Amino acid sequence: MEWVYFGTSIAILVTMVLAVVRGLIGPTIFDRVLAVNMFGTKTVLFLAVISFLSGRPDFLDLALAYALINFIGVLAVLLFFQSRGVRRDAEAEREADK
Amino acid sequence: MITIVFSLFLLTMLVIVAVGILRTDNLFTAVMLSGIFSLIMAANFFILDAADVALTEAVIGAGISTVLFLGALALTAEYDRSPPVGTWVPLLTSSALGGVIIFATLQAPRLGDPNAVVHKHVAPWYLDRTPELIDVPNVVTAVLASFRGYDTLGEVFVVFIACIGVMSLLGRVRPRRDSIEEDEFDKRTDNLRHHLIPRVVGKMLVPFIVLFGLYVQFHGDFGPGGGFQAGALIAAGVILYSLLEGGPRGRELVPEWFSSLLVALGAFTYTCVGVVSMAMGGRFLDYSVLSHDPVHGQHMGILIIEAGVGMTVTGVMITIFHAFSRRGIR
Amino acid sequence: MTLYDQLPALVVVVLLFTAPITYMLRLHGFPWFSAMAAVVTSFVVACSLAATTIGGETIIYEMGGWPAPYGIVLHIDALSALMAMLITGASSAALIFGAKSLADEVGEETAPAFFAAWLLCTAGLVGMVITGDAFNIFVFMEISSLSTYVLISAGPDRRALISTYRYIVMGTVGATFYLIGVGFLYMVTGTLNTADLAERVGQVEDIRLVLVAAGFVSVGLAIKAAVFPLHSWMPNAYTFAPNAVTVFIAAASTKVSLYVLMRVDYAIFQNSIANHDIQLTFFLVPLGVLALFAGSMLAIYEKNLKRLLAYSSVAQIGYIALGISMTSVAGLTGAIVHMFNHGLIKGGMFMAVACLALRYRTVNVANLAGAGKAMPWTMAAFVVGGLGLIGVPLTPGFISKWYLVLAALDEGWLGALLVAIILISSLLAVIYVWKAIEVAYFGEPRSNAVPVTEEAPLVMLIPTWIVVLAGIWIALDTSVTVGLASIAAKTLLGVEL
Amino acid sequence: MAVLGLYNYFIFAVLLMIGLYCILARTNIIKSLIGLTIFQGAVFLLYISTDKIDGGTAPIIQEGVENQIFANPLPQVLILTAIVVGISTTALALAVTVRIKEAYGTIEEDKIQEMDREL
Repeated sequence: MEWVYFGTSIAILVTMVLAVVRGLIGPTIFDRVLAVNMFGTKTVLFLAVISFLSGRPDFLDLALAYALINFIGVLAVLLFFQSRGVRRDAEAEREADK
Repeated sequence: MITIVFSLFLLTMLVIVAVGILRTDNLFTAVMLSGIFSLIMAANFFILDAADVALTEAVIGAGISTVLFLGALALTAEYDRSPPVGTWVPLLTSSALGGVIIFATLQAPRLGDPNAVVHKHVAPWYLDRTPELIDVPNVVTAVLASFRGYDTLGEVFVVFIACIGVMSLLGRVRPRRDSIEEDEFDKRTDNLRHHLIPRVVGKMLVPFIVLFGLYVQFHGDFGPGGGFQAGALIAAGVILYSLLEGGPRGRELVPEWFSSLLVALGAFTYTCVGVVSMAMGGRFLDYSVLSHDPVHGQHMGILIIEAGVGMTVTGVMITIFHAFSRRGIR
Repeated sequence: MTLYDQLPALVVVVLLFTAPITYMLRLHGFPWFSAMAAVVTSFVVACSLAATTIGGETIIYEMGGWPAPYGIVLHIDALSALMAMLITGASSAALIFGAKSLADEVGEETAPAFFAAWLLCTAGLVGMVITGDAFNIFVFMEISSLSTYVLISAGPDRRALISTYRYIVMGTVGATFYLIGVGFLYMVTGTLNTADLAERVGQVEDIRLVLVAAGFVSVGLAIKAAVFPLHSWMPNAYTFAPNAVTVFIAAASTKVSLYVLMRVDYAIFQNSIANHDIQLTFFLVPLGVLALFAGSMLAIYEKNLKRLLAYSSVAQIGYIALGISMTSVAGLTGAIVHMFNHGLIKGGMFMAVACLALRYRTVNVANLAGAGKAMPWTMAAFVVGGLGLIGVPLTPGFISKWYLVLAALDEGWLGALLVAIILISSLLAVIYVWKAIEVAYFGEPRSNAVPVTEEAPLVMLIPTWIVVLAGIWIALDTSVTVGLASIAAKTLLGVEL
Repeated sequence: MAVLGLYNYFIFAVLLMIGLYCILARTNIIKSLIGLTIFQGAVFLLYISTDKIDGGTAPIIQEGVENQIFANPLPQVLILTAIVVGISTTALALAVTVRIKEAYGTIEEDKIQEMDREL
């Protein structure tokens, strides 16, 4: 059974690398946001698999915490962009008024 | 062996991400990447058998810290416009530093070496004696709350002072914002009320996050967790509510006087436990004297001080978040 | 357990206990009062600890009842008691002195936060000197530095903010360096208790990690202590902080880092690393000498009186570093006495400057013309302090320099050179002190300057003079300071008492 | 294998270098602060690397399981403290940054230095 977990975790690690690559090269901000989100999800999975691999499935609640935090992070980013978008619109309007 | 393979993967990623942070001039990207940095770090802590630290790093490093950085970015600037300064001195300093460390650690014990000195001296004592002296399964909690409870007291005061500092720096609202237009502008931008899906899903999650926080608080003796992680999680629940419904509503849910009272009260509770144990004839923070049975006394002491820690951290994180969000948008 | 047994913990606990109360109770005038009461109580406790330890006794207090090295212990000997006295004394004097000026600068609304930060700053510094645990030093170092940032950022000028930011970055780097050093030490010894560390470091076979650990700890603490090339955060932080805060941190804060440097280097590394004294000499003597000259020169060319005194502190820290580097009883005694005496001198001088700032609304040297006539008592205090900086006989500065010179004379030709350097830098001190005095007494007031005719209020003048007179008393009766210092020096060097 | 066992320390050194370089070379305040968090994060890695023991597991005692090897709890406790200290410093520094932006209109240190020189 162990090698299944091991293989799975390696596969997850590879997807983590892919997420990092996307986060690094961008090019748009949305790529990066999605990369962070995906990376968070993969970390949750990785933790879950590792806790089975190490024989201590009681650590699953850690993964739960990660999932919750990840969600909040993404919402914070959304809010940031919303306010930035409105701010830019307002600035454009102000420019146009002048 | 497995640990080493995973470590190789994660640590290499860590360095790549760090270089990415260094190279980008978009501060938003840097903050996003530092979120990834924290997550990798946390996963790495987890495979190094540090479950409590992994939980803390994820909640504080990837969660709270990202939110704070974003809050600060919204109030300052989005791009790093540093000129290409002469990079010789920093480059030399940091390479010298790295060189010295690599030179020094060539003789260090390898990862996981059971004969390393760190595993021989103090640590076995903690592992052997905790069941008998304190009787909680989580040795990290035992060391944190009792054997090195004085450190933890200091740590509570560190977050306390950070909260005080942020409040005295950002507490007073900037006087410049008097136009109704700007208020209107704030109302449109500081919440996600118009986005149905995040709003519904998010609001459903809030009670669960708080509940989970309470679980982490009181389960800290048995599994990974404790006051710090719980405090940060509960605060994260409140922060989520404020993100969805906007700052003013968030401050209605947890008023500012309440959160700052929580901060002081938590630190006060912790110190009081110490003072009471002094009054009852023990040393400062000696919980054994709190009850007739020393082990029972330890349990009681740990429960109370962890509650104090949880209160302070919850209060601090909420207060700091509100201080940033209330500062408004230029 | 009697109250007497609990004294070692109480010196910190009183402060920690009062801080949240100060922050919670928002009554008019209460924050200052409760802070003052707590700090003075702590000072009294520190004095009684000093009285206990002056015979060479060491008090060990086990926090939480857990024995070392498993729990954290407080380790109080003559040196830590002396430092605790200096810190709490400086803190109480600055608080009482600053009652009026702080009310002006801080304001009612932020007062609870400010005074809670003040209490925690004192608690952090005291905690650092009395603890016997290497990691606990880090925790209390962070308490004191975070609260110092808060105190400095309360300054009225916007430059206070950028100075705070620079201090945060430097301070955090310094603290992290210290943490790395402790981490390496932990890797090779498996313990964090300083006494246990000292013993176990000697048994380490491969010395490389220990050496690097010593380097990290020393550099980190040198940043915190503003030892010469790493001092850049300090002058502006002192200049733009509220005046009473400057009095406190100038008197106490950098000294504590020097104390830890001394403690760690002597207690842990000196007995275990071969030739450690030579390494220490090579590390600190050049820095000390450079600090003497650079600090004095910068002070001579400085126009802002507060920054002038800050640069002078850089130079004076050079003296202390020289004393530490000599690894002899006389040198260490000189260094410890100078820490204490310089704290008194600088505290008194910054108090006088705060009085001037209250009336003149500026601390530019050129604008202080006529201060000698308008504010005779304040300027007299400043002059006495200045004489102390120079090291004129009958002032506290003379005592410590005397011991430093004595120590240097034991060191052969290098020592003779050091004596010459000490003398030259004292002459430089004459120049920068004279610069201020000349303007104040003989300068013609500028035509556009605000005429000042009033002396500083008594609530400020009396604490200033108490500090100045305490300095004179310590110069005349050296039994307490030199007595404690020489016991401390002997303990550090492991010499029989 | 011996070198791989030291890999953690090398990464620690590299991260420390990157962090310090970021602090010293960038004049943008927020960028420097991110550098500071990397710098501190590196130290967390150093400490946690010392707690690992071969065949060990997290130091939480399970009922009914005998002869388990546990990782060293002490570095974990220390780093829990250090993480909280780190976020406190960061929060305070960010608050100062916001005030700097309001007072100076920029968060580039070199520009701020110029503005102060003009006074």
